[in-house]
Amino acid sequence: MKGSTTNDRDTITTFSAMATIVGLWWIVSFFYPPIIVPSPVETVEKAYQLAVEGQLTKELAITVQRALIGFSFSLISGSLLGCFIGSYEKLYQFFKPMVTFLQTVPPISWILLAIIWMGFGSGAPIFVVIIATFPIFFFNAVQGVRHLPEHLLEMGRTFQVHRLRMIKDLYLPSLWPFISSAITICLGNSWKTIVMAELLSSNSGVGAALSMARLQLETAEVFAWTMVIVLLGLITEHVFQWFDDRTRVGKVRKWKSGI
Amino acid sequence: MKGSTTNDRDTITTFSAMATIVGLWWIVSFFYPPIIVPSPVETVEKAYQLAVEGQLTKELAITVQRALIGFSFSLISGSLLGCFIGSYEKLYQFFKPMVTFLQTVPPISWILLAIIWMGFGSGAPIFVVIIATFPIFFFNAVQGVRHLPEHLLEMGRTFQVHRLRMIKDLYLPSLWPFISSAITICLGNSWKTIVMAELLSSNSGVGAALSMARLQLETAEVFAWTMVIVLLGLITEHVFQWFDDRTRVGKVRKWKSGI
Amino acid sequence: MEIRNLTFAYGDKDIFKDFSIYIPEGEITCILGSSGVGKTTLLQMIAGIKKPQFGEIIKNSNQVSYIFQEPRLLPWKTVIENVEFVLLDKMDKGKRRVIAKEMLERVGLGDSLHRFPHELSGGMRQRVSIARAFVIKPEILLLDEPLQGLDVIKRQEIQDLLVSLWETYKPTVVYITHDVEDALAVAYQIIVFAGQPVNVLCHTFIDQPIKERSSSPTYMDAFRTHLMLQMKKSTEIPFDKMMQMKMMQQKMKMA
Amino acid sequence: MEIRNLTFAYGDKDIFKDFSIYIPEGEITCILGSSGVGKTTLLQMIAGIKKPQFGEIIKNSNQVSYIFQEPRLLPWKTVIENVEFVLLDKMDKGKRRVIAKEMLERVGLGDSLHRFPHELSGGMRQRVSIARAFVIKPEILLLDEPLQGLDVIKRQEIQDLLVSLWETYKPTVVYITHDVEDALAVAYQIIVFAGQPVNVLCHTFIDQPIKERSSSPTYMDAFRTHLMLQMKKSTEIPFDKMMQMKMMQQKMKMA
Amino acid sequence: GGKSTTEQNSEQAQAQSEQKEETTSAEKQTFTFLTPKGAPALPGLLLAEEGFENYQLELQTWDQLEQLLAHLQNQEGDFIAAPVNVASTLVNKGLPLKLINVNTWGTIFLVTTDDNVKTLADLEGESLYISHKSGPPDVLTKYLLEKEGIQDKVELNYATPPEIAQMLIAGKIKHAVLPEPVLSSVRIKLQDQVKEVIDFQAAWKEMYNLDLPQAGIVVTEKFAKEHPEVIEAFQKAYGEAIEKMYANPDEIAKLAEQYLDLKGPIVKNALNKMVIKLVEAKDAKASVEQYFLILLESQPESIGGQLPNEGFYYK
Ligand SMILES: Nc1ncnc2c1ncn2[C@@H]1O[C@H](COP(=O)(O)OP(=O)(O)OP(=O)(O)O)[C@@H](O)[C@H]1O
Ligand SMILES: Nc1ncnc2c1ncn2[C@@H]1O[C@H](COP(=O)(O)OP(=O)(O)OP(=O)(O)O)[C@@H](O)[C@H]1O
Ligand SMILES: [Mg+2]
Ligand SMILES: [Mg+2]
Repeated sequence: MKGSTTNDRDTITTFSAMATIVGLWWIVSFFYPPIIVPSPVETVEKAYQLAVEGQLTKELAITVQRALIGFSFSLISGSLLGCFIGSYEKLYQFFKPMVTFLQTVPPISWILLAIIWMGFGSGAPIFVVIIATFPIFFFNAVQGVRHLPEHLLEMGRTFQVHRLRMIKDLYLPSLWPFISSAITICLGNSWKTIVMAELLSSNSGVGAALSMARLQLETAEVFAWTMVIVLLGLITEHVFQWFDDRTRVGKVRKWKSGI
Repeated sequence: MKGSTTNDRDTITTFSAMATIVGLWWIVSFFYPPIIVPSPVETVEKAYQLAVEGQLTKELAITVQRALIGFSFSLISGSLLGCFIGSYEKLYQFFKPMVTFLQTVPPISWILLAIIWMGFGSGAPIFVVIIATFPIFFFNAVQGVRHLPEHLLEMGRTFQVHRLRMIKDLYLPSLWPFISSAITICLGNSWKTIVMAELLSSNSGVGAALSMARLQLETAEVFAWTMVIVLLGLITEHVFQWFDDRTRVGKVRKWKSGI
Repeated sequence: MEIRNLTFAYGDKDIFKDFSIYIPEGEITCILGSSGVGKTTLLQMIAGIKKPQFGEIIKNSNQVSYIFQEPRLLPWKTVIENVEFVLLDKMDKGKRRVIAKEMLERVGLGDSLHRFPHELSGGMRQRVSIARAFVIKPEILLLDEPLQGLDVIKRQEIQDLLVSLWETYKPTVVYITHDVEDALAVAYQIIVFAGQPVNVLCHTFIDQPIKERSSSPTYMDAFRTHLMLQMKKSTEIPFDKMMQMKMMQQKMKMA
Repeated sequence: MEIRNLTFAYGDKDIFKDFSIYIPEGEITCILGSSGVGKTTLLQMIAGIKKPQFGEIIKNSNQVSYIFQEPRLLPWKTVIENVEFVLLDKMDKGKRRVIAKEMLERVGLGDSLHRFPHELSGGMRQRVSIARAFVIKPEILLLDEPLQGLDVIKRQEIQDLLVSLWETYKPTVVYITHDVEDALAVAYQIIVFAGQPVNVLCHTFIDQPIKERSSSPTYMDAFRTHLMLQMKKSTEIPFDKMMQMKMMQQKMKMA
Repeated sequence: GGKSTTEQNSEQAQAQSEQKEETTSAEKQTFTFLTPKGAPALPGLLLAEEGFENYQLELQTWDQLEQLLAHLQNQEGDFIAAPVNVASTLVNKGLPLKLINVNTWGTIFLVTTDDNVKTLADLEGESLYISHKSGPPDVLTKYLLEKEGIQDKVELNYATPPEIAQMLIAGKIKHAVLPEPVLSSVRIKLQDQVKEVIDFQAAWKEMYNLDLPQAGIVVTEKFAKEHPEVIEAFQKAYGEAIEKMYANPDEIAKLAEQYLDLKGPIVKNALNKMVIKLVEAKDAKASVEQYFLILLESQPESIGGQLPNEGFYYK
């Protein structure tokens, strides 16, 4: 009953937050020439122009597709491996340095290998997104596994509850806060990383467009692409949050009271 | 009593993990010419040479200092703000889009502003590290606050336990798994980000050296610097893990059994 | 302590509606009532954990000690640290330790001071919770089924401990229990709750001093039978009947 | 069910050492003993949650149902879903719901089917745990203080429910309680634990059928007095004396 | 290895100037020279070393466009070396700059490691790797391919210069368009294996009888107004420095290694391949405009959408 009102209020808050960001940007833009900080209006105009020319949707579609492939792959493999490896201390001790390794090698160093292995298509950017998000899913899943509610697991095992049911009703809800936190972080990370990877290694996508605009000192266009990516980030984050709040664990946030 | 043996075994596992990484690298290096993938031996030789010439320690000191400043700032401000803002749903709704914004804007777009505001010294790389790690601390702290054990807080409040004591003995241990997870992620991230930021915005530090080596196609040197950064990442991660295991919450991992 | 016109509801489920009782200061008041009637809710309102939607609770002190229905121990602290946790910061460290240790010994945990909650049995955890509540000398002592999970002998010991503490500094005790015997052993006043919203089904004063009760079994037997009957009623009386009773009571008061 | 030469220690604290008892199948066995003696540990070993370091537990079935000392409910599931959780996946959905609902009504939670655990009172949570354990028809039923937090009337109802379930399909019941009355009401065999490592302090068989017990109070009184005495002993006997007793028992067995 | 920081460069420059001060004991006015770590920086090294006339020069480097912008915004840099198309873009974006000279000519080459490829026409059906999509190398390559009539028959790929160079050396790719000095490192590694198919400078000369301008030096309008004498002195000294540089490539290679962290052999090799000569803006105008016209035609954004106005060329 009250749901919709609360939701409306949330939307208002979010919009006022975005208004604040735009306001700050506007103020900053007064102090710099457009080639350094274009104003929001110039940026939106440029974005509109890109949209009308069709470039916006074209590059965006490519980038979104790549990011989602990389993100989904990391989500699934990172979480699963994290859960599995995190349950065996020895295995974890063995794999932890490897994942830290993935995380610490600068993307620049991965790009070349990615290009050689996968060419100039979508391979390299997807690969870099995976490298950037996989460790986050992995480590969060490990933390989740380590904080599984042992007393509930014992209960389920004693009652010989079927394995699948255990996973669905016990493991997943317990892991969810950790996975959900990783998703929030990685959604943001994916967009950022894909742009950087495309910028360095690809001929298409938002990153490549951004790189071109940058080389041509089209700062307004750089900002327009950035704005597109930020909006994408905010929207996906919001959609996910909406979904998260609707999960059982999200709804029963009170379960934290540890009963 | 058993402590030291377990520790020894852990060290062995870690070393075997690193051996595996080096082994894989060696195998890969057989399939590619040194300009693309130099062998571990060539890389170590190069690193040794850099060390002898003194460049290694010099650049490394600069980079480590910058990374630590940025990391510590994010750790403190991100965790504190996350805890504070996460406790007020409205505030959180307002600030969430802003932090997501920080997280989604590609670093390239920050660099320009950072250079303008802070010049070519250490300012810009530190700024970028903060931008990259702050949101992770923030969101993990928010998750932590949302999963505080309400029943224990009620207990403490009823007994009118002093505020500082509550923070030390109740809030911190409950938040620790979340903060600790963020630290693990951000330690890795900091090293990677600082290198990228230096590569784009600075004339000193490991990133700048790496960029120079890359432009001159000194792949062995690129790998040597990368190796240095990776080692740094592994070592700091390990040290932190050691510390984490020695905290109360780490020791009493069984508290997860939710008593 | 006075509870006046209290109203409290979870969602649209009224637990208390215009509810008033008087709890004499410095005495032990026992609350009986069927499961889910609202006893814990009342205690939490007295402690300030839950806020009533209407009405007020007039306390002469805010120094509260509480044995919760669950042990609520800090999992990352040892037994003795859990007890020390509630001791004032002003007290110096050594003294804190001595006092905590002494109380733990009195509840029979002298040999488990440095173990963690997950290494304890259920009854031991409950006793840590008891020690924690007793170690401070509060003016209001709230006990939510303090003796659950304890064996007969331990129950007796803890009860004796409670009585001796009460005798030394006379706190206001509100004691929830399911066991009529426990209530009879220590209560000055016994209140039986029933219905939804809560009604006071019966309100009994026992004028016998605590020490003499065990030596006058027949006298106590009268109370026992009475209470058992009330308890039985409490689970059987449907809601509308309850309302009728309330009306009658009020009429009687008027008269 | 036979427990043979069981050895179990937490760290260097021996709980069981070369411990053997026999638990008759299809009967109700009650275990009494002071807090922290090792009752829950034994139950968890029977359930397979803890592994003995030595010795074996010979069970004729692995179909186990357990009322834990804490309710252990899934916080993100409603009352009825918590009960359904343990029902076989093979059972179709509609049937599962009907059965779960019926059992919840029998423990008096018919009006709280769709509430979450954090919306329940302590006693209500305990009853969900009871319903969950009773809803499957296991061959081994392990009860760790199932009646804690329940009022006299509810206690009686749940006890009646237990007896009626037991009479219909005769599971092997191991029932931990602190209340001698509870034990006397339903047990076929009462075992009193004491000491560390655990010793069987007394082993009493009650041959009176359950139904007839309430009508023969004097007969039961004898058991009651005996048990109370044993319980008293259990907390008083120091360890070395315990060992002497064990020796003597063994000698007597030999003879 | 070697030292590479700007701070150090400036420190060293300052240290040098301090030394000078001791000897001449006269207060010398210092100007900064902002340059990428490429061809224009090399003569600058000599000037920083010795000063010019009565002035002292301090060298600062940029390698990302953002750094250049930041410098410009903060009004750091009196003399600024930049690719001519970047200079044009800056002017067209409203930053009042004046081109005082063009000093780097023809740094772009199309190279191959395939013996069968002798001319552009042989590239039919092959894939060609180009650095900087939509930048001058891309535009010029497309322009030539179009002239040859095979623009649809060659597959074009883009990546950053180091990646292309690495893959070329590793034999992963065969044909590439690369600028100097990156190309020199390829030449050194591969020696004879790498052959020039097109020297864009030569091709340009053939087509238009003009040189192919690449980079030059700009100053702000304000600076041009206030310090004409300094500009004049700088032009002269810079031209002489170029001559000294060619006369003594070993010394310049050493300085580059020391202050710019460039590899000596690469610098020497690049010196041979790049045409470095100082042409004052007014004389270079024809070449520059021809170049801009080509860029304008196929990629107007690369010069900021239009030809720079007359005032762009310093007189
Ligand atoms: N995980 C553990 N680690 C170490 N010691 C433990 C652990 N669990 C239980 N103990 C110890 O083992 C002993 C037996 O515990 P157990 O839970 O079996 O007691 P119990 O008989 O069920 O007592 P209660 O009636 O209080 O529930 C206790 O003294 C307890 O301190
Ligand atoms: N957070 C909550 N949300 C909704 N309903 C609640 C909540 N907490 C308790 N209730 C309901 O309020 C009623 C009273 O609960 P309370 O815990 O006060 O009972 P109680 O008298 O202490 O029972 P018990 O003896 O079983 O502990 C119960 O019917 C319970 O279902
Ligand atoms: Mg209660
Ligand atoms: Mg127990």
